[in-house]
Amino acid sequence: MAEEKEWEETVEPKTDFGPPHYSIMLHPVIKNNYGKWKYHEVVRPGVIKRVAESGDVIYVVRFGSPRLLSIYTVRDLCDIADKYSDGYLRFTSRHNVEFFLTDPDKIEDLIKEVQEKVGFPCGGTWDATKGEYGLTNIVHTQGWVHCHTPATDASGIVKAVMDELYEYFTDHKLPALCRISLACCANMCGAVHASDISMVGVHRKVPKIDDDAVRRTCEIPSTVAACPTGALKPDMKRKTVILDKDKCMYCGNCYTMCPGMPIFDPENDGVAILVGGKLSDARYPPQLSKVVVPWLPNNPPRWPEVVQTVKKILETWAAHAEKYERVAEWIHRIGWERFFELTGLEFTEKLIEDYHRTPYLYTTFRTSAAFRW
Amino acid sequence: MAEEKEWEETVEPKTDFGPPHYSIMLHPVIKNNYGKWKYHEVVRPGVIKRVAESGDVIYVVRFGSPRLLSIYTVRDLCDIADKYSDGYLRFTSRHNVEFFLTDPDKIEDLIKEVQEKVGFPCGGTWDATKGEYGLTNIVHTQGWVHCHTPATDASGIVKAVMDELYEYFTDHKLPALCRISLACCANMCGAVHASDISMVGVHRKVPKIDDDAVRRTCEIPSTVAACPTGALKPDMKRKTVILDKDKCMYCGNCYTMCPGMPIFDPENDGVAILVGGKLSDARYPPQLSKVVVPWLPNNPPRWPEVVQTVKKILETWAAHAEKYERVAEWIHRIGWERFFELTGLEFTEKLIEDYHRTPYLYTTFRTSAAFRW
Amino acid sequence: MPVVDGVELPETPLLDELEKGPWPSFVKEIKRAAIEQEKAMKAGKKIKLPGAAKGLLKVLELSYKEKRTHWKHGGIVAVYGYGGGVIGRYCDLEDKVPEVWHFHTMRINMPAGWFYSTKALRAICDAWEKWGSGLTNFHGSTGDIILLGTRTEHLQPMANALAYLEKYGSPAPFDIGGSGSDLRTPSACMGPALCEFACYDTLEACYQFTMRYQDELHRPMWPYKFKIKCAGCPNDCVAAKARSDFAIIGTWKDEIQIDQEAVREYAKAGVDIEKQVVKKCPTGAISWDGNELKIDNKNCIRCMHCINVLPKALKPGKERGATILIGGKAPFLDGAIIGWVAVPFIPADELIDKCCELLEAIWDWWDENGKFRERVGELIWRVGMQEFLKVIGQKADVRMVYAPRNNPFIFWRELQE
Amino acid sequence: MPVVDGVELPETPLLDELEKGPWPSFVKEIKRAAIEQEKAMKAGKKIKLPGAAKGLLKVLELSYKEKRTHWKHGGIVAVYGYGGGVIGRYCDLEDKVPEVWHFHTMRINMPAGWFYSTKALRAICDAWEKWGSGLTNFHGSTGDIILLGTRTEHLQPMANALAYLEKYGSPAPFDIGGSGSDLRTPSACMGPALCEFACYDTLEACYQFTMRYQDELHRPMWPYKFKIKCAGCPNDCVAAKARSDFAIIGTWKDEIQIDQEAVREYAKAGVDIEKQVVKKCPTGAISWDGNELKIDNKNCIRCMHCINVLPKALKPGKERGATILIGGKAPFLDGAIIGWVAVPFIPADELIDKCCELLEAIWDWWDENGKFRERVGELIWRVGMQEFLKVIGQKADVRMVYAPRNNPFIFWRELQE
Ligand code: SRM
Ligand code: SRM
Ligand code: SRM
Ligand code: SRM
Ligand code: SF4
Ligand code: SF4
Ligand code: SF4
Ligand code: SF4
Ligand code: SF4
Ligand code: SF4
Ligand code: SF4
Ligand code: SF4
Repeated sequence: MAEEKEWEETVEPKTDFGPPHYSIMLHPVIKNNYGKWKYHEVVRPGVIKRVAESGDVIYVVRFGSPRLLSIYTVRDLCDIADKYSDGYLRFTSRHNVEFFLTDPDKIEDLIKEVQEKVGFPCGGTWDATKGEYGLTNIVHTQGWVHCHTPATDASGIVKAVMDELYEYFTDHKLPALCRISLACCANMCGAVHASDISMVGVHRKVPKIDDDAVRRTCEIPSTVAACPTGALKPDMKRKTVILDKDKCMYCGNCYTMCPGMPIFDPENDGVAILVGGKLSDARYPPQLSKVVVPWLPNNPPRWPEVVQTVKKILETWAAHAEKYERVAEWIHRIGWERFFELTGLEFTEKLIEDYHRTPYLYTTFRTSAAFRW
Repeated sequence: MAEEKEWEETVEPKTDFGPPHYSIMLHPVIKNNYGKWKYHEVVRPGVIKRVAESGDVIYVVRFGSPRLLSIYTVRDLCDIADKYSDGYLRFTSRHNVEFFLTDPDKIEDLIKEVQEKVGFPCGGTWDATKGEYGLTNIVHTQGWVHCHTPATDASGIVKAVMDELYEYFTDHKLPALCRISLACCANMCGAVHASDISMVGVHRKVPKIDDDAVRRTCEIPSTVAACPTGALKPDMKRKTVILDKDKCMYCGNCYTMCPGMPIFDPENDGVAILVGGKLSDARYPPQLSKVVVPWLPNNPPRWPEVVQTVKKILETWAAHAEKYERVAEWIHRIGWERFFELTGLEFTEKLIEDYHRTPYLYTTFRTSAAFRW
Repeated sequence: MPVVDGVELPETPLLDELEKGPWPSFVKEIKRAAIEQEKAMKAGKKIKLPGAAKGLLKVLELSYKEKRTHWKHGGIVAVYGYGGGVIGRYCDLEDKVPEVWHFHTMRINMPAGWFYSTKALRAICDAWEKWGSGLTNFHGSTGDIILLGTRTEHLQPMANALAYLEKYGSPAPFDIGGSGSDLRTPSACMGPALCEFACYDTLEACYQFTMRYQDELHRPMWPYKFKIKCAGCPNDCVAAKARSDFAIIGTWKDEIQIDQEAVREYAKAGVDIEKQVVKKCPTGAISWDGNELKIDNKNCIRCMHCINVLPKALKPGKERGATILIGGKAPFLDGAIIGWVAVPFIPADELIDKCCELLEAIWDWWDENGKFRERVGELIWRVGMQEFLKVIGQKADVRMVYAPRNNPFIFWRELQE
Repeated sequence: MPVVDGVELPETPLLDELEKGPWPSFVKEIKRAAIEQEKAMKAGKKIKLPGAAKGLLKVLELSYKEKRTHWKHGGIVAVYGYGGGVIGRYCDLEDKVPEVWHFHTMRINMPAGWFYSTKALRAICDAWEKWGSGLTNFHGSTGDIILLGTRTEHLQPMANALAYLEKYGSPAPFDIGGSGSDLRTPSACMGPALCEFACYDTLEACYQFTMRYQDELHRPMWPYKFKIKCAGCPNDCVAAKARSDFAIIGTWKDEIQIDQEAVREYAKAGVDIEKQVVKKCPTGAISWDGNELKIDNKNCIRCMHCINVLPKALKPGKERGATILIGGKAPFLDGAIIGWVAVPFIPADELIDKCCELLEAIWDWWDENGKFRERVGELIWRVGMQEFLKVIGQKADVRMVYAPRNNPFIFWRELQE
């Protein structure tokens, strides 16, 4: 490989020139009507008609994507965009792909061609006017594909869950917006801390301290400082750290600082389920997600326990919520007592806040005798 | 005085026999219908008719009291109770006095006689059926009458406020329950931390450390440990403590532990006003009070700034609240933006939570762009 | 110097302002004690501190002028056999106002519900006329009778007088209340004595706790204070939720009892059922068709509102008992706390015994694990509800929380080697 | 060994399960890269890492079997002139799967709003086919294009290729994104490009911040990471509130614009205005008499709900701008935070400059006062909003809080000597 000197290696490095200006990436109709859109209408699941003040119309057609794409699939998408979308496309903030059509008659062809060529389903939209909602893509993270701290995989669970919830993506069957997210460890890359339903990889065993490795590879003060619960103490004599098992909550923060104390544990790692987060201001203020299942086992390749729990929650909510009532709002109306009853999930002591650093510690405690039986 | 040996000094001390059993303190009608009350009806402000399952009826007549009573006034109350109430009376959890009448025709005489003899007004009740509420007594504390840490007086402000709000006590003019409380320092003896309107004595200057006195009278470790913000450090060499002015929030906790560091300061001590606390479960969950005025001056004998602020809040609320809507519920409906606008109080940076130990720290911050202009 | 009834009073121009106005005046009370006690003494009564109330007037007037307190730390003063119940207090104006150089208060355990026969009250007054300032609080905000101001040497005689108060005509003796790091005087709303809403016997419960825990009440032995308050229903007329470490809030589990005829009567009498009741139900559990009131009891959270408005027509259910809230307190050190649910429901007939079991388990644990000046609620925050539930032998219940935790930083201590 | 198109693939029985089912499969993507890259190489294309995707299949299958990751800490790897943008990654199976012993990712700054011409995309693909694994994420959850897996020695050539991407046919070059303790790649909702709700130009704002702060983006220099996200309205389609330290949320100050005729059309078309709009307004600010929709704008909190349901009839007001929320982040160390209001309103035409002023003031202060790994929100908690407001030169506004504080433990530092 090394024999040929290629220009990429020889050019003058150039820095800090920044990303391309978005304007050169816009479909001409979008560019012409930039900032002058009048309204939109949902034509069918996956297809949004956007009408500009000028009278121009563009059809945005959305497809689900696995996010992890080979460049060959990206090229396929480009071919399709060249054919239908005048050479432009975009990705959404939730990893879906969108094409822009000026001719509504081509929509069905596009959908068929995408399905055939790359197998991406059309959908992931919602229609607020009707109060009918589709499920969109799951925001997720690296997992075993690339990260060093995961307690579970990301793409695999997402695939298994979306297979099971497929019909909700391609159709508008839900009463309100519902965002599902996944993060493979408590670092929570993504929005699991504020999603309607979240899956989070969790460790459950203290890190195994390899004193030699600690000595070799770790800066002890910053490792100790990284522990949120003060479970670590420096052992300056032995040049390593000492761990207080009772204080550790297995976050893996120390491992990020110090490779000498790996935290993964195949049998005890797993997935926690959270619900009731939301971010829009619509109707009800933004909310953080709340843990409703402290742990489910890692059961690759299809994580049936996780999939079934997510499905159960989604479908229970869908069956009982009013129009526009997101998971948080629904629970607010029916009460957490009823949530656990209806979903059949068990409320245990693990679900009671006891992380001392969180400013929510006590605000989750019920300061009244008012509750349902 | 010492010449005569009186029995109280010579008797065998007797301990741990406890209070009298309540049953011997009950009016016979109350005793007979104990646990068998059917319903009550508010006859007029201050007078509640209670009907038992047996058909027995008792009229409970309530009077406002200054709480600080001379035994001579207590004897007067006993005389009245002997005359009207078969030798029984009670005090309420908010320091009012109640007499028990079986004959409704004597109510007016009783009211007149109490007014003449001890000057206590009849009132302090409310009528939930009609949704018409009287203001009751102010729960308060010792102040300059007896305590060593007050930042203000208690009885004096209470008297001044109740003089001004007198008509609300004797009549049912308010839309909902409203509890006013006062505590003379941040120890908050009483319920100011959960009252509709509260007054709290606050210091605003760091304690003055008298090193000699500290050495003489204080245990340094417990003084240092008492400081909630870590503003104190032991100075072991000089056997005293060192104070970090930037960390101190003038709570006086250290002074309680250590008389060597008095905190009072005539010009800077004063009164903070809190609103929106509540304890009943009725309609809306219990709430802690929130600070809306960080400081008003101590202006004895009648604290006009405090009195007028409390009155303004009460009357603004009364003018705008719906039936049953307590201060917290009213603000919940109209928003804090409107509360400050309507009351004319100023929102300043002092009202934003920054006490690091409170689990509410961040939950008071507005995590959305949703607010009123 | 103004002279009233032959008694010279100090000049108190500032305090005099507080004799004006319609609300009863505490200044009048202090003056009255000053005057009457001196008169009584002159009339030959045995009075130990005829100048105390007068001294208080002087000190207080100075406080009003200088805008500061003149009271100092009390140190430890007590009566025989007790570690608490007296708040020692000294004046920093020893030379100027020697009458109140000592000015200790005594906390006297009131009868549950603050019910009195005049015989009992008069007896207390007679004893305090003799041994104290003649000034009182009916009551302190924990609930005690507060006897305001006496000297160290009169504490024991006064305690003795109270212990044998029958000799003064009281139907029963009175005992000292709590102070310091001990169980504080438990208190209760009037409950079944007068109120149709009471879901358990608040007075009896309060009495029982007080009697069973006399030792804990009288001898400070813990990391900090501990308070018990008994409210007969969720209206919480004794402010238990915010003011007691252990709040017992009456409630029920089954269906609200409805007398439909009485509802219709209320409606006829002018109550707007739709607006005043239906619309105000926090969970929308009520409906009213002009004839019948229906309650969806599965959805009712027992907030009491509808019952409060229609006391003749609605009643708590028949399966009664109480919810225990733990941890209520004022702001030091970790901020004010309204107590939270520790036990969602205890049936009324098991309540007192079960509470005693809980209390004893909690005290043992707190005593062993609590830091100096750490209230039990703060200890629970520090170590977590998982630990506390083990202590009280309760299973977790969703009714303990408004919402589950929002982070997955969960302890799995049972899995560690 | 299965052979596809002449390419040998490893046995991956577990992963193969994830090729089944209707949702597009990431396993298929990895296999496709493995196959196509090898094919391309065989066809004579210059491909540096033909075995990388295959290697990933092996490692991943092992992870699925053993239920653990096989990736190790990356150490610091970078490209010339940059301190971030590359996540170093090594495999702990060096001997078994040398193809992915190095498997670093590159974060590439996407165009604002994730809009692309196919020319640009193809150029990226061509470069990555040559210098990397052929695997990508469109996009990472911060918003970057993620190029998934290459060796240290190919990082610089790939960066060079992106810097001169016009040579591959792109209309513009692509630059590296953020990682480490620096400004992270700012992102924006599609905003005015497609959405009628946008209250300011999210794409331009995002672009401007990115360009003005290239140094901050490319050279880690702070206590920890810092994220900026631009949402055009309170719907927050870019999850800015929870995922950025500095969230710019479009909003308006005046009255919602109403087209009454369009409301009536919606009603005719079957929208239940009462149920879907009026009843769902969180402040009860809307009324509808079957003909006219009235909004009490004093009471409106701009939650967007009514506008969302009736996009043709309702529009944000004309006085547009944005609210700045500060401090949003994931749970380490002090718990997850949704950002809170730092500046209630900045008019749209002053927005970019004003934000830059704010950002610079905040960074200076945070850089000086922040602890190692302390996000800006945590620093503000630690020192208090009083201090922070001074830094950003803002007056306190009730819109910054849901409620005032509940304790009077207020700092009066200005009064101390
Ligand atoms: C007398 C009384 C106020 C009154 O005028 O009614 C009172 C007076 C004092 N309280 Fe209190 N507290 C009184 C009820 C309360 C209450 C209310 C209650 O019990 O329902 C509270 C709030 C509830 C609670 O316990 O948290 C209360 C919370 C405090 C605190 C703060 C405790 C905390 O955890 O935050 C202190 C500070 C301390 O303990 O050092 C305190 C300390 C004090 C001291 C002992 C001051 C001190 O630090 O030495 C006061 C002695 C005053 C004096 O000179 O007599 N007092 N104190 C109340 C007791 C009378 C009685 O026995 O009936
Ligand atoms: C006498 C007293 C109990 C005692 O043992 O001493 C009492 C007595 C009654 N309360 Fe109370 N409450 C008493 C203190 C309280 C307190 C405690 C406090 O103020 O410190 C509360 C909690 C306050 C809070 O939430 O902050 C309290 C919250 C209520 C409520 C709830 C009202 C609400 O809308 O939140 C009711 C129900 C109602 O009447 O609407 C209630 C109802 C009642 C009823 C109607 C109960 C009944 O059926 O008899 C009683 C007569 C009320 C009246 O005056 O018209 N009582 N009540 C207390 C009177 C104090 C006084 O002199 O004014
Ligand atoms: C790649 C990406 C996940 C993904 O698959 O999309 C990612 C991956 C990592 N994140 Fe993240 N984070 C990614 C977006 C996020 C987000 C979401 C966002 O930016 O919108 C968050 C939550 C928001 C926030 O910043 O708080 C996030 C919160 C974290 C945290 C926790 C920070 C905290 O304050 O709580 C860490 C831990 C750390 O910094 O040590 C973290 C650390 C990491 C590291 C660097 C692991 C580590 O400790 O070394 C991961 C490298 C994985 C790998 O092998 O490539 N990552 N990380 C995302 C970046 C892609 C991109 O540039 O577009
Ligand atoms: C394309 C996208 C923006 C982008 O720049 O990529 C987008 C586009 C639209 N959003 Fe969004 N939202 C997008 C992510 C989000 C997010 C962020 C997220 O999910 O991470 C949120 C916040 C979620 C949350 O609160 O947790 C979000 C909350 C909303 C809402 C609020 C709904 C609610 O009831 O809470 C609306 C309003 C509505 O439609 O009801 C909304 C409305 C819309 C509208 C109708 C705006 C418009 O007028 O065009 C767009 C089309 C929606 C549709 O599919 O029918 N969009 N939207 C994002 C689509 C992601 C996807 O592929 O599915
Ligand atoms: S969530 Fe954790 S394991 Fe997953 S990519 Fe982020 S840091 Fe890595
Ligand atoms: S895993 Fe987390 S809690 Fe445990 S020692 Fe490491 S940093 Fe501390
Ligand atoms: S509130 Fe403070 S000053 Fe007042 S009595 Fe209680 S401890 Fe003393
Ligand atoms: S007054 Fe309070 S904050 Fe200040 S030093 Fe004393 S205990 Fe600490
Ligand atoms: S708390 Fe309930 S039972 Fe007790 S007095 Fe109040 S209303 Fe009656
Ligand atoms: S008690 Fe409260 S929650 Fe229950 S039905 Fe009555 S008003 Fe509704
Ligand atoms: S945040 Fe608002 S402006 Fe941006 S895409 Fe979503 S709805 Fe449109
Ligand atoms: S934007 Fe929200 S708050 Fe304002 S009127 Fe519409 S629904 Fe109501």
